[in-house]
Amino acid sequence: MIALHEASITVEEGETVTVLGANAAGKTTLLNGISGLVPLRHGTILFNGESIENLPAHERVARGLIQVPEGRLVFPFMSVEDNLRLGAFTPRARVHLKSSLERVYDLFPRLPERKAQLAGSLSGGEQQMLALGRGLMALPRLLMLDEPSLGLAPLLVQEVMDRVARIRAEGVTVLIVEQNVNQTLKFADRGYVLENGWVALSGSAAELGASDEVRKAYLGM
Amino acid sequence: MKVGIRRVMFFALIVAFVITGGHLFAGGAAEPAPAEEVGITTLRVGALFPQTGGMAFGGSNALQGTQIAVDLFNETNPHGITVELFDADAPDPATGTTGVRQLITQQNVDVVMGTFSSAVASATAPAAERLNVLYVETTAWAEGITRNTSNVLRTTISSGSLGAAAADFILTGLAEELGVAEADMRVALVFTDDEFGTSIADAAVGRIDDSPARLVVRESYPAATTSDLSSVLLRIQQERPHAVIHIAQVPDGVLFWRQAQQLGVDMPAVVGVGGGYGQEDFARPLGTNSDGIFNVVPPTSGSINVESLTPEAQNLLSELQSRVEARGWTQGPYTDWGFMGTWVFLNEIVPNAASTSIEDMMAAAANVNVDALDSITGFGFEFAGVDHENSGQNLRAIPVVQQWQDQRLRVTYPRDLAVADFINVPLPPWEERTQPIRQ
Amino acid sequence: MKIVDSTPISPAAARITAAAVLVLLLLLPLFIRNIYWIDLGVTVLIWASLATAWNISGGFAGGLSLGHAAFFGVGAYTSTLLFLRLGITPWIGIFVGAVLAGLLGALLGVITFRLKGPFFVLATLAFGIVIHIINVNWRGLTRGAAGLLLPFRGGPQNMLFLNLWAYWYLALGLLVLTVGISAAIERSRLGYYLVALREDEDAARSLGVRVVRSKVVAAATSAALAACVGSVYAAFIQYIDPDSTTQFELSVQIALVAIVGGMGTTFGPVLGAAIVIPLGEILRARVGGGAALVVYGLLLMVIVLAAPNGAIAGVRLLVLRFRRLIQSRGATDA
Amino acid sequence: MQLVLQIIANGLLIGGLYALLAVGLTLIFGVLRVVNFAHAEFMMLGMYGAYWLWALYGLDPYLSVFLVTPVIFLLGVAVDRLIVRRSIGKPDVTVVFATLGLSIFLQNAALTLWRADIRSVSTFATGSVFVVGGVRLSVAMTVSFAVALLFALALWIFLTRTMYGKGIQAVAQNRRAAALMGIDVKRAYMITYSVAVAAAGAMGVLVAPIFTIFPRVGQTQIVTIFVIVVLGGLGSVPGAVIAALLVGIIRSGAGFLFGTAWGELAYFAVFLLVLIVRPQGLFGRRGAEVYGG
Amino acid sequence: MLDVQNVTVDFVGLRAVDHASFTVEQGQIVGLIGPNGAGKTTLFNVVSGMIRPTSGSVLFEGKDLSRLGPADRNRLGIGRTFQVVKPFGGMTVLDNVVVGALTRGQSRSDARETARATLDRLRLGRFENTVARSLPLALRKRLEVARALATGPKLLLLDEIMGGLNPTEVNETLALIQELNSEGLTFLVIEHNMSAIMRIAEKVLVLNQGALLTEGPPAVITRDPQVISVYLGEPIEST
Repeated sequence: MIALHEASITVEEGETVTVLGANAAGKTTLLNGISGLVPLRHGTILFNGESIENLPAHERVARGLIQVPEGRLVFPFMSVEDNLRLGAFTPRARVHLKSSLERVYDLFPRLPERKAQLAGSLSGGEQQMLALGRGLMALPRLLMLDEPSLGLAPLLVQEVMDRVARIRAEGVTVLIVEQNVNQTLKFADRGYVLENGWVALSGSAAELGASDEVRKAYLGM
Repeated sequence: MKVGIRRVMFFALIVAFVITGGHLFAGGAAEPAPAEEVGITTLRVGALFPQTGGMAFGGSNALQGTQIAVDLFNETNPHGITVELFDADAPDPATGTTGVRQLITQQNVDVVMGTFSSAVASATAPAAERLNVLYVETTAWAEGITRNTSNVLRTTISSGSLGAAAADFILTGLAEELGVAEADMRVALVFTDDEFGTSIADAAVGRIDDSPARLVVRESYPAATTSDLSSVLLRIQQERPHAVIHIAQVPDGVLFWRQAQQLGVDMPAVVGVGGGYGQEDFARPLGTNSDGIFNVVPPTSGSINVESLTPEAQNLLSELQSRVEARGWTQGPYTDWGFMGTWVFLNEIVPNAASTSIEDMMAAAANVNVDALDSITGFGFEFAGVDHENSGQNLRAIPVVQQWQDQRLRVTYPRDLAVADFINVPLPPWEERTQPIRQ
Repeated sequence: MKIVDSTPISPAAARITAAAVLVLLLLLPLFIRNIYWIDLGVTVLIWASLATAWNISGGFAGGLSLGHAAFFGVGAYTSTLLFLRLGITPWIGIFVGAVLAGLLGALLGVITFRLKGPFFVLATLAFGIVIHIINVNWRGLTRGAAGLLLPFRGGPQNMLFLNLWAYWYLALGLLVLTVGISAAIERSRLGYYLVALREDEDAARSLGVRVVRSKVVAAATSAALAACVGSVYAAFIQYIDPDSTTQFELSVQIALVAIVGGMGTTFGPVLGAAIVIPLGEILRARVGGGAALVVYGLLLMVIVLAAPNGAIAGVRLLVLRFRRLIQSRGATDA
Repeated sequence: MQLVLQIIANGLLIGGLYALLAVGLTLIFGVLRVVNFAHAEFMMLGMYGAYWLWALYGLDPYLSVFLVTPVIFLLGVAVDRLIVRRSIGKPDVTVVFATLGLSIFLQNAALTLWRADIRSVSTFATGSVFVVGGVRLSVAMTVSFAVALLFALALWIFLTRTMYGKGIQAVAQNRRAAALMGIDVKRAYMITYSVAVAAAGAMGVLVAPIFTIFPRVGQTQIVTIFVIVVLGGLGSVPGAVIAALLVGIIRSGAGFLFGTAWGELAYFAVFLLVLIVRPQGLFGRRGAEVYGG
Repeated sequence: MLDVQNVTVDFVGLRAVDHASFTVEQGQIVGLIGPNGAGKTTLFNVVSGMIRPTSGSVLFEGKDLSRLGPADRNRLGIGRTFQVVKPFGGMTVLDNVVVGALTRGQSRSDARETARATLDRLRLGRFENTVARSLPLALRKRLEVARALATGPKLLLLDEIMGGLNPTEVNETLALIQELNSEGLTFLVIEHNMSAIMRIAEKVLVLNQGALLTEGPPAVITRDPQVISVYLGEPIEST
């Protein structure tokens, strides 16, 4: 479904794939490269068989390639609901705006309580929920999550991970970058280990979790 | 190695200092060689006018007048004197100063003529003074140019006399026409805060303060950045002056009138002083509403009754006009003043001067006596002596009062120079006017 | 992720180059006879000093001032008025002007130190305009638009010379002073603090950098030096008026010169003056005032968009290339 | 009392003119984080557009506004592509001086092309006046005033009620996140910039019959507009409108009380004071002043 | 050493810190935890002087700090890092650290020496001439620590320096903190990584909605039902 040559990665429909790696290994750059926020020096990205590496970011979004960025990046001076509506900005998503909104409110029951509140006044955890919800509003064919648990209290980390697992269970294809390796490997299907922009290792989640190399380098054991 | 380089550099610096120090002392001041000959056979004239920048249009007109005067002088040449003309650009004081130095030290000119811009002249006339060279000002009006220097002959009017003339006119001719006693006159003064506006305003204020009349509004504003004069107009509306002196450029002049009409501010008489009020661009948008607005300026060939000039002066004027036309230029007031000032200087002063030194030139200037009717501009020439506070000023450069009548400026005062009678005194109130201010 | 290394040009090389240029400038009078070139040269030196002064607060501290003409004007007017009214020689007046402008700069520093980016720019712009309005309207003091004429009295003891070369040396001395101070600041504790504050104020504070003090010292120094240049300018032109001293356009040009040369570096502003002033002069002479400014505007856009580090960055690059070339030669020789 | 009302009316009318410029300037800052120093130059171009169409074809400015505005819009598109877009996100020096350079360029291009001659335009409205309760209102100024307020209102509705408007707000609040919503950020920049300068151009056409036209006419306005947008809070559209009306009244009142020159000084002093005490402006969001680039 | 007394911070319409009082003793490593938005970073800003509290006071080594700004507090010995890193982007890594050393009154050459030593210690030595902006995030975080260390602090406030680090990197960081602590440096550490905090902290402060919920040794805190319900979600097993 997706390919990034040199750091070649494939995600099949319905899968949950995680990318591990030390800091500066290039994980965020990888996601931004796929989203079109940073230009690729070379290489190709195939999305549903279509080569998209020359498309601008917004057209990749229109094709259902959605990223929930690191640091959440909600629109602070807009209401929660407006944030969600903007998630469905593309015409493809806009026609389903109403049902998407219901689905998101259903998945994150704290959001409807605060729909008129400015997003900037939400706590970090709520903002992360909002960012996830906003991502879902776009009807992703591939949902890329960049460090969804970063900077969150343990309680919230569990909640977020729980929601990610539910999103996955609904059949959304997920590509997740997360330092919380233990938790991520619990629900991912497969994983890649990135080192200096190269794929150093890949395999099923179970294989990676059992790999001594991975345990030593990333699990602190 | 490092130490070596440092030592070499240090040594080089010392050497450089010594050499240049010696050069400086040996060189001394660059005094121009004094003219030894008695009587002048060739005269090198530097012409310093703004030819680029915002003042290029008027500056070029003045320069063209000077050029034509020099050409004409060389062609007729009754005194066996050849004049060579060198010109330099003076868009601002700093560049003008460079220009003066260059003209004097590189082109070795004997006299510098200029300058159209008062700000530039304020810097360039003293620069010439420092190099001991005569400066003939044909077109800039600032009071300080003659007051602060000893090397300036000004053939044209000074701003002080403009302001004084405006006030005099209001206190005498206008008061009489309005039927108001001088002591009861209420005058408003509105002016731009530039050199032009302030120097004229100062003179007007001085004159009004010396009279029994009252100055009821005194407001200045920046000409370049004003987009709203309504507060000034409301002040005028409140104080109900008999006459308003407005010293303006074109944009603010037009704005003033448009807003006066909009606010319904009635003014019995408005007297502009030079600048914007004297230009067609001012009167055109006002249409018939300009009828009756006064303007105080030095007269030009365009505003006086040419028929009354002597035949020689009339010939001179047609010569000027045909040459302007032949070269595809346009004749404006500054062409006249530039031309006539140069012409009088070359014909009446240069032949009678023993040398090109400031003293000899000034001495020759003291004997000049040109009647108004002998001049294409309608004012004569007689220069204030060295003891006068405005030494070198043309005392006969006296402004006239013009009035807009049918989109034309006509001299209406003093009465003996007038080509037309007053109209619209007092100006009709806005309620009685039918035409909005437009073209 | 590209990791960028910065290889500095050695200070020794820079010092030697500067000294060589200085020797050249000192000897220049031996070769030039045309007054026009001397005038232009003095003008370039004056602008170089002015841009260097601006650069201390604008470049090092990152406060893009569009109000520096105010300080230049304060310097020009102070020394001139002291001379005209009290007969005090500009040699003393220049220091009085510097102190006054320094205080004014410090005041501006105190009230604007919190502002960033466009807000700082607009505040300095407004400050410059306020000074200009006062200059134009306080006619009792400044004579407004009529301007002030420095009568030629006394000569050298009053900073008034007949020989233009004297102004050359005066301006050169001033340039050595401003560049010297600028270089000293750049290499000093304060220089580090200013750059740190420019890059991130909160972080700098948390490391013990005193914001107000550093910024105010920089602003005051910058203003005082600009005022010194103003005094020298007044002595050189011997006539000052609001348009030629405190106008907004002047403030823009001061910044422009520094930016074209390379702001935030010691020699950038000097290089900028050597480029911009003659260029402006050529353009004005060749294509006329309006068209010259058209090119000027274009130049400004192109420089800040394509080479925001200014001409000095290009020079740096050349030097580094050249050195690499020499090194590789040396390597093959060996 | 009559006088006070007249002063307020004058201030409001002139404030309305400022508002049309200020709204655009503040919008450009809010979305692009660029202070458009060249903003008033587009007004100047609009004025010349009105002049030439009137002088050459006798077209009334109230008609030519429909021709000139789209042209200025296209010019805005070009300027955005060539200059503004390239300066976004760059250091302060680029952001500030790129448009300052543009301003110098446009002003002097106009000077070179059309000379410093002062021109003026007339319409049926020139010089016509309504009188409402003894207060005199210029028809031309009232028209521009109404257009300015309608424009500001329309813009406000667009920004807060439509999806695309919210998209532009999203760009203003976070460029990266907006791109991830599928918003074409570059297009949003282009539209914002072009609409804003087109509004300035339209204002130029509308005030052509009121003011005289010359190359530096933009300069007579720009600093006032800066004062307004900072006062209103850079980036805040309603703030800009309110501040414009306020500044209009302050100027007209201070001018009457202290004289034009010192009144001018007074309001610059107020401006400095606001910057120092409340840099986010009267209606701006706190923290905006430290966004910088 | 650090004595926070009854500090309250009000933002517009929001009480960020609510009458918080606690102390940090010389030589301690104290953890500061709490849900997002509990006011931890605000409290750091109060201690380091970036913001003034609405009421309450902060004492450092018995000295009331309320009249001092961040620079002066740093000069007294309070160093800090920022949750959102703030490197001097255009400066080299070395110069970043030199700034820290200079404010301690060292000469420029001494400051460079100090800076080099500090960089080596944090294994940033090979990035000396790198422009700080181009460093990856984890190294920028380390640079922040280096910079703060170069000012020779007595108390170091660390704000989520382990966020985004993988477990191995976390281990390295913990080792460094312990090493510095053994040399006498006192720490106040904001961290969400509870297992990390538990391994180094002597005492943990729990902040919730601006108020101090409880404090105590990590082993106790992690079993505190209140802490579990607002923050942890489930007890943390010590490893």
